[in-house]
Amino acid sequence: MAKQNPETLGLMPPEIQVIRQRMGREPNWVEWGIFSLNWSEHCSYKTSKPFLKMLPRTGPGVVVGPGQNAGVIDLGNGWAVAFKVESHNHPSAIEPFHGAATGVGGIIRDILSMGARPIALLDSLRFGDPYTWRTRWLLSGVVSGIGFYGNSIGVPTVGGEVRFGPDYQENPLVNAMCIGLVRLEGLKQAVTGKPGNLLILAGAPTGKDGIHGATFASIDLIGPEEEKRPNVQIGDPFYGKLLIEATLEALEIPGIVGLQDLGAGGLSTAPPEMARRSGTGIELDLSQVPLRTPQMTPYEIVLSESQERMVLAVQPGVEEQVLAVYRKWGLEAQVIGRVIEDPVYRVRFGKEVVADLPMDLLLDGVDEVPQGPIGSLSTGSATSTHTNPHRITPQPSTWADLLLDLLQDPDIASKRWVYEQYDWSVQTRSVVGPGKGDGAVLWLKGTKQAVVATMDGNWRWTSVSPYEGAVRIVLEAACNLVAHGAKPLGITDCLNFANPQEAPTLQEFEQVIQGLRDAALALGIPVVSGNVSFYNQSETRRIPPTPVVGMVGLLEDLERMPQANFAQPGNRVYLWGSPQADLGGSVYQWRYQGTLGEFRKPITKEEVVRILHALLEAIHRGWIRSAHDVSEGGILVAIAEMAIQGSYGLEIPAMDPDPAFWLGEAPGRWIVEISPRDAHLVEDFARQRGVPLRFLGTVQADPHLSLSGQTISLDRLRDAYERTFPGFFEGRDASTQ
Amino acid sequence: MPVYHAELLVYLRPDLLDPQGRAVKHALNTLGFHEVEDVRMGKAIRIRLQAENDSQARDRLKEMAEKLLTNPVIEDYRILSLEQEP
Amino acid sequence: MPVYHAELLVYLRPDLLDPQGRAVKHALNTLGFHEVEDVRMGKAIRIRLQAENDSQARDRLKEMAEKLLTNPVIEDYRILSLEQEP
Amino acid sequence: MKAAVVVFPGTTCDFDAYDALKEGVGVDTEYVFYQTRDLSKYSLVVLPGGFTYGDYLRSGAIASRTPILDAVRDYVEKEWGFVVGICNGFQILTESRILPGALTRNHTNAFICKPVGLRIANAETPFTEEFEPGERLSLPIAHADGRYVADPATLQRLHKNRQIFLVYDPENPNGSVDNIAGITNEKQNVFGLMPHPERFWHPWLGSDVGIRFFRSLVRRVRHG
Ligand SMILES: Nc1ncnc2c1ncn2[C@@H]1O[C@H](COP(=O)(O)OP(=O)(O)O)[C@@H](O)[C@H]1O
Ligand SMILES: [Mg+2]
Repeated sequence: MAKQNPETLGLMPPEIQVIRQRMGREPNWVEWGIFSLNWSEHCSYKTSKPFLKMLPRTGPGVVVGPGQNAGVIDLGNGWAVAFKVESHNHPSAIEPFHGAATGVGGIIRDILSMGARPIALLDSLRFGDPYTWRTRWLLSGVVSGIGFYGNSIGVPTVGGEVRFGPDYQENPLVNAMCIGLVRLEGLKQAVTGKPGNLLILAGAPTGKDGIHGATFASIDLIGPEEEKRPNVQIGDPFYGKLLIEATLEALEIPGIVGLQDLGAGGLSTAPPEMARRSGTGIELDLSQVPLRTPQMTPYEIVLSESQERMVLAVQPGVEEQVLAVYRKWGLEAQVIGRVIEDPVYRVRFGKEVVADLPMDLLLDGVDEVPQGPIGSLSTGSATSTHTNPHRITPQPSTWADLLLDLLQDPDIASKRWVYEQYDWSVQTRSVVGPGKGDGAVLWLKGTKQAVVATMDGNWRWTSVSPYEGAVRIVLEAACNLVAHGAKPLGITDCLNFANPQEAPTLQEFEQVIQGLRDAALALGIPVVSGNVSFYNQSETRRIPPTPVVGMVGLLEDLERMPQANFAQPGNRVYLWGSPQADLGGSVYQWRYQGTLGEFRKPITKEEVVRILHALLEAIHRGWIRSAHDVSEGGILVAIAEMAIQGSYGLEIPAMDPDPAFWLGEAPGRWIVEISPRDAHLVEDFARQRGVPLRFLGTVQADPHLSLSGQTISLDRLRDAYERTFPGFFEGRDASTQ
Repeated sequence: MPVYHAELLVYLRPDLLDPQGRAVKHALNTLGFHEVEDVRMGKAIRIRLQAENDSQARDRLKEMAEKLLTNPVIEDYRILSLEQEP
Repeated sequence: MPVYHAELLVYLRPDLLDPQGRAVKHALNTLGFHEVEDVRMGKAIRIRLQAENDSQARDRLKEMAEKLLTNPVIEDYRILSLEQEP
Repeated sequence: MKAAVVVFPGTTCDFDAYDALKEGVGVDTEYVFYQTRDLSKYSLVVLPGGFTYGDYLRSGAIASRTPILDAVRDYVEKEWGFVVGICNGFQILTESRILPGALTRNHTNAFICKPVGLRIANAETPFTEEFEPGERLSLPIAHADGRYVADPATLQRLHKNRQIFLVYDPENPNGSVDNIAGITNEKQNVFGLMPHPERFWHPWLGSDVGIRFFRSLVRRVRHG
């Protein structure tokens, strides 16, 4: 073989130098390949690790914190909830259907690796200009890909978000979150246990799929797509489903020590990670790996990213039993290696040793490579867009027209076109599914309890201020859970950023982490899992800092859950929380001014948390008939959504003419509905707790909104709200950009 | 303008996993068709279009294939037939 | 035993609505391919199988089509090609 | 009585059918793996929804060619009890010709998941006895291939024998001919429907109207 340059695998010259030095010899090509994956940003978190350490990771309920395949939090009833988010941005940009589908498959297997049964998916999506052909292609491909995988595998997609911003044109974001349930005693981790244990590879046979996928996720999307041809993988949700059932059945066998899914990097990364947690070595024999494509080289086998595979570490003696379960389900399973004392990752093909690497160098050596200070990084040439190319002028002049127009904004408009393509009701837990409330409410069968989950991000906020925006996003997610009466338990975060080798990006990254940290600390909840996606940038454009927060909470009593829509005529409707909000970073500002603006002042986290806890208590006392978090589009849109979801109208007698009151955005505000009978009690309670409470209007049987005397029928509002997404795909010629 | 009838075939690239083909092959084998060694599933697309002549029709079909009908990242295609309507 | 490569095409019967074809036609038209008048989407199936000879291979393919590969209530099929591996 | 919920590779609604029968209706229920050849001990066999074999080739096609379908055919012929196919189960029953017609791609060309309006078109079948004639109800659908089609002669027979027991009303979400959502065979011991009654088995899930279908069958089994 001609001498090849390891730089072609994505390794940096200083990294290559450290490897050569520490190895004391020239690694062979298989070894370079294994290094390149383990040391890729995607697998090693080499750039982000020092920052991620700032996040609060522990707390009373935390059973498993970051560092495992998913975080796990105790629900207090013998069950625990496992959850994590993952990005599949780069593959989805070139093949939206399969890119998104395999992303869903990957995050489901992360949850499965904890021994948990996956019970729900959420998806957070970002696209560029919705009026272009490319965005339609991406949007429809991504949504059908997520639906294809999630629906087929029988895990409901119960919520999520879709937002548009000019800088996502070349770099769409596809973040998927999965939630699983596990009995505390059935919890598993990705460990190898003692030397002598055996490693089983189970699932689909290995093919030449996605070799170097992780490296691909760690570079900019620049240049002709032709070069990316080999890197897309095709997933098979049918095998994914078999893998869930077979694995959960196999885990009943005593003697299974640990397991891990094969994700980015395949066999080159998963077994060493398991060994690290147990302080052991590993010896694999690639000749035992079941192949889909005959005659694969050792290099290809060890680097393959074929989907729907797991590695299990088992005590000797139980392997036949485990293999039998997988085979019963029609899957491949084979003992491919064993746990050894020697701290090395040794890979054989039959008798021949094809790689022999010291575990500590492989896993942690990358941390020894000097990373220059932020100041030494390039400033980069790609920029972000801060003006809206689709600004609407002039702004509609009446409240009624303004509301009808705002409801059509792609970020506010109904996402029905998306979520009706997802099976959100399978597994019969979805008390509140997509489109109905602020979060998804998932019944814990056999109890009155529910797990409530949401995903939130807001690129406008983080563009105005990465730190302050991140704070607000975390609080916003908590407010969504509280609207359903759920107490927030924990966070998973997906950090989508541009190129970290450019100073502005790394600075934003640091500020966002600080914001996430401060907000999580204020709420008193941990960040138990997460994912980082860098290099979301093209030659000219970089995405805005886009942290996406997944949050999970517990609702104690489903019977006390407030509705999401107005419940009864005659009830009084209030704003619960501060009347002050920001036009800076709001949809209103972006849509009609075409700019992002500024925040007036930082949010007082402690105050939001206090108001939030007071609302939880009011819900617990049974006072709140319906509740909805005020988010994009402000109070005006929140009220309209509560009316549209049901069949009752609302009369607001006199409207404060200040647009900031009706259209401003800030977390810590809800619309709540209270029966006249409880009104005094609640007003007193709010006063005692220092919760600002402002009366807005009265629910009426007549299906109209009445705004300072102007009335609009709910049907007209619904029509405006529902029209936007179907409109993307109807006729209107799009530029083919 | 003359009317043409065309037929295009689109398959996943041969090195990529074809989950459908895999499932169909297994099913055929279990149904007793043990002689089946491999199955690949693709799309057949019949298109009726107007064009000035044969070569224009072919050019447009190629354009369609590249812009919409296939994703070259994962798929290969071929124009199986192109005939003018009598 | 000789190895054969066969290709089958399966389409919905012409009297049945083909929503996929309709969607593709609509997309082609909006993309500027106004000359497209109709699109029908079908399945292309490539099968590699062993057989004594041409006619046995053909018989077995027919059997496969009838037993599994097509649903005669809604579909028609044709064997596009059958060739012995050189 | 005992009910069976059949599990194929790729079945996804087995747990829901089980919960609906066991918790919702209170019937002794067991999962049955698709390799089973004998169903005689069950009074009710449910083929639940899902994506058997990935729904590759055609929805339900590969599952309908597995040996358990011979057992189902035998069970139906000997009238040992009732068979209910829901969603993918319905597709398996038409693919295996146990029920007539076929289920093809929704006219919207998309997967659709939402509750839809329905009307009981025949309240005299063992599956619908708990309903009033013409009663309206809502059940979730979740499918991409739910558009029922059949040739004119078959349709005529279905109407004449009142085999159409459930229709979409007012909106037809998938383009099914004559708004057909559910049909039975001539002997009225096999039922196929695209909507998911088992998903509406508890008020917290939106409604518990779904269990009335199963209760109808249970009453028939218990009281003849
Ligand atoms: N990509 C998606 N997948 C599933 N559900 C979605 C998606 N996007 C939006 N939804 C659902 O649509 C509803 C409205 O979305 P959104 O306006 O983002 O909610 P919120 O105001 O709570 O942020 C929510 O119930 C949400 O879960
Ligand atoms: Mg909203």
